[in-house]
Amino acid sequence: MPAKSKPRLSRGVLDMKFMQRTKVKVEKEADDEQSRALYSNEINQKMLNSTSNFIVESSYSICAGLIDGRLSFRGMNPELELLMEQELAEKQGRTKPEQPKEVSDQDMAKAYYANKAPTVAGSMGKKFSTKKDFKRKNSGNESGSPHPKKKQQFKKPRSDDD
Amino acid sequence: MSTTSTIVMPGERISAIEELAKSKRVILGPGLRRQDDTVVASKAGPLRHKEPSTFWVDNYQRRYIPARGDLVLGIVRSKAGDNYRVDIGAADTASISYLAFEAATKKNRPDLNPGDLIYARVLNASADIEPELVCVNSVGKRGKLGVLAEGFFFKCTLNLGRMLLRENCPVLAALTRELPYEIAVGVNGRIWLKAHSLRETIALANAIVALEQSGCAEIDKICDNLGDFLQA
Amino acid sequence: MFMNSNLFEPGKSKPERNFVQLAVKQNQRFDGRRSNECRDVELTFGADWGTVAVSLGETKVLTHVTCDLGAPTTSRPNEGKLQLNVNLGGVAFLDEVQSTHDQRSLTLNSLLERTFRSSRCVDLESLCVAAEQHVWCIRVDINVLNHDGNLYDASTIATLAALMHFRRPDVTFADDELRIYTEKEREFIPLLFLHYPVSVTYCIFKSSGQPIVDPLLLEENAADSVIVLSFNSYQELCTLNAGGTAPTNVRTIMQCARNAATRAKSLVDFIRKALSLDEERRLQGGRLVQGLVALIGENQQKLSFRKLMGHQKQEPQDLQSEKMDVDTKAIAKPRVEEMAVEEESSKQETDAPLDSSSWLPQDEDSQKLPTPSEASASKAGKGKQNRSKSKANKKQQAKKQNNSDSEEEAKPVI
Amino acid sequence: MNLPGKMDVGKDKLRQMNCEFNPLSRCDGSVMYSQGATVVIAAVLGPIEVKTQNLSIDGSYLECNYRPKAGLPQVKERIREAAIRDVLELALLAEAHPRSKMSVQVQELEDRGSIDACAVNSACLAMLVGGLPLKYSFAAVHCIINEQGEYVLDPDQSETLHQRASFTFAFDSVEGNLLLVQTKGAFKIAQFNDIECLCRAASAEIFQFYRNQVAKYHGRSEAIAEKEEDASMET
Repeated sequence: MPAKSKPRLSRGVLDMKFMQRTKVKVEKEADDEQSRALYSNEINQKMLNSTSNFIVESSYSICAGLIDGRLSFRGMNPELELLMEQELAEKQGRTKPEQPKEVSDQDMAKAYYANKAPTVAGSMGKKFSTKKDFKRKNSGNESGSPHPKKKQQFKKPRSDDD
Repeated sequence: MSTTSTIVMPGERISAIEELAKSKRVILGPGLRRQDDTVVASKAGPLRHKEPSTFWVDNYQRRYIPARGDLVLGIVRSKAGDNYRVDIGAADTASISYLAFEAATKKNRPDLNPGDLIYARVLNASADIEPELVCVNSVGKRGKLGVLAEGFFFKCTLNLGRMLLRENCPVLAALTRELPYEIAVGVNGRIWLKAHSLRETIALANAIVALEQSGCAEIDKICDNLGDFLQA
Repeated sequence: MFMNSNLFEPGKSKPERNFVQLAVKQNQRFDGRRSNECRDVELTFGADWGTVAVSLGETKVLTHVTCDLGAPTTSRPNEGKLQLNVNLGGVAFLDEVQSTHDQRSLTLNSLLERTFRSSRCVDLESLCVAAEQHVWCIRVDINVLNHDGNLYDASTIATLAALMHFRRPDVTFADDELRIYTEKEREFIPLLFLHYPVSVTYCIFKSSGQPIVDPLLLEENAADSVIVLSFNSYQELCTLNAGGTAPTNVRTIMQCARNAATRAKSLVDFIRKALSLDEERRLQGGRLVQGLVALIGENQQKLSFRKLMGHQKQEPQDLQSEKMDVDTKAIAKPRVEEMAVEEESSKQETDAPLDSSSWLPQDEDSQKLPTPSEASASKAGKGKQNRSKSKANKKQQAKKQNNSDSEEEAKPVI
Repeated sequence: MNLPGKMDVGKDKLRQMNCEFNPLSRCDGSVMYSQGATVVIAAVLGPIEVKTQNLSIDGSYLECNYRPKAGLPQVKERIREAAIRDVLELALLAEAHPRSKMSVQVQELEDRGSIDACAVNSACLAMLVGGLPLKYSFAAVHCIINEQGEYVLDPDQSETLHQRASFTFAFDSVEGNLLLVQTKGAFKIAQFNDIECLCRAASAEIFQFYRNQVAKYHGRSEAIAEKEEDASMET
């Protein structure tokens, strides 16, 4: 504990309306302090925060992973056998065996992004692009034409030919 | 589940677990005790180890120590107020409230009278408090729990109960080949059996008890000649 | 404190009771014995005289006989004293607070008292050294080691074997100077016996008239009534102790009595044979005398009833059971239900031919007054308290049996 | 009449020990243990319900009785019982089961010398097989100085007739410190130390005997564990 006791807020300040939540906090802390002092002989500091990686488990059935003890075989008790089957199926369900796959995951990903499926590929990107990029990207689409298209300006009709 | 079956005696430090514990979390089962980072055995018997890092001592025991989540077979001893006293072979009798049964309400209470057999799950149990049982699962359905009607009931050691309850235990498989039957094995070393006829039930019970008496080394031999047990 | 759960008593839960009732009805027993077949009796004699450990199946009893000189009772100055002491509280944990405990130890104590003391089986006059001054006081300690049913038979066999095996030091009393000889100086002297009583226990169930002999703890707890008959080797009845809720007609009791008589006779012969075997071993020198160490692990020289009495165990009482066996074996391998029905009928047959002639024990008609020579012994031994067969409940029965000295002479109804 | 005992075993050797586990069916753990010709049977029951007057919230109450073969326990038996209880209380992990009772009963079957040590050893074996939580296992050894001044380890009854002094030591299996010392008769401190070392060596032999017996008894179920492995591997 710091040598001098922590600065404490006076009672008056705590009663003020806006200090409601801090008042609760301070009270709780005071209680904790008190209880810690009470039990300090038994639970000392080291025990509290020593993260020992031992877990004590006192039941055999959990340690040895025993199955439920109620079993019925060859139709002796149909209702129970039903239950057993459900349980078995559910256990099977949890550990579903991997279905054999023709295409492995990597090729799938590569193909997926390789041909840049138009609709999906840049959909998120579009949201954040400004109008300018949008125009450029659109015009960029026709970049396949010979020269990069200048920004269209109003062109005065040439006077001589009409 | 690799079983290192070295025998440990009480008071012995088990250094293997301590090294393992430095790296990752270790689960100490019954029979092992922790003395601030040394692991000491408190019971004598073979040390069992389950894959990730679970260790326990599989010692010979007849007295059941209740633990949370165990499925046990209890005999209803008496009715005290609104809960029943059930003897599960532990230090003191367990209690089960009349509401802990399927579709039990204040008005229609379960018809349970002293001497009945119930298959229940231990709700909570610790050294200081009396164990508490429950006969209904979280959804409120009875599932596999509840009162067991006729059939035959006998006591055996906890080891035998645990051996029968391992996954795909050869004994049960062998018995199934012989005849149809229904069995309820409690972790507290109690077994309830029901077969079509009385003679078969007796033969089944004898087969299981013989397994314990003769030691389980010759388990296949016993499984094979279960046939003659059943004829005897 | 609730009915404690310390000890698991088989036969206390309802499914078990119904199961045993059903099993007895179909003449099936848990360990495969027939209804009139007893478990094997094993005797192990201790290193010193008068110690014997008996194991009747799982039920184990240790009996130890000691003697010392003491003053006689004023009422009988020239007779020695015989004191029986049963302690249940030891390793068998029978003293755990249980409602059945007091009833069990009461009946056991009273049965042993009546079988050995009030039937005067040991000749007490021979124990007198000097009238009014010194007599031998024999003390028999019966320690129950394990109770798996039929504690009565185990303790009576153990007590009889220990008393017959016991040797007391020789003593001379010349002009009121007492001299006890050690084993080296004078051979020790065995006790004198007038007759050798042994008890046989039957359990009766409401579900079937057939009583079963030598019950397991499971059967004893699930039984409706228990009959304990003790016969001596001359097939005279010393005590009859019947109690419980099942109404038993006289014919069943007579049938039990007949079987018990032959069983008692074969038991006493077995004890005598075991004693002679033990005698030889002691004479051949100490090497063979293992004392109670023989209890541990397998040992070949086990004095067991089946081994010693060999196969002539099939006395006449088995005639009837053989007949029954033949029926069941004759039936090839029908479906199990049909087998049970078959047994039902075959058992009926055996009861029917029970005409009055074959009721009584073969060699001696116990109804007729015994010959005068044994009049004193057997008359006293004839303390046959024929308990009424009324529906007295067990508790009340225990109280009534305790007035063991009431010589209620009730002629059996034929 | 000599029994299997000291004759065929040297002066500083323990008599031949053998034991049989669980001869009794009613209790939680029982053992019939014999050292030479001395035979004792010990049985353990627990944790069970405790009477309210000796209930304690921080540990289990240990009830220990020693029953002689003949008659009611006299003073000699009470002393032996007290010695056994002290050693058991040290070894038992009482706080594992508070508000409960552990009952240990020892019944003497045949006393052919050094019955005290035999009783303590049988109580330890019974607790091992009964599954009671223990801090350590313990072993007791009995040794005497006969008239000629020689040390006789684990004497037979015939030798204890004229002995100068007799010692009973109990050691624990972990640090090997002394749990119980009972001496009778006159001796020098030097003799005391020699005998103490002699007994300590003998106690190691007894611990080895415990381990072998437990292994043999569990040997049966170990094979089953392996069997389980192969069985589950195959299926």
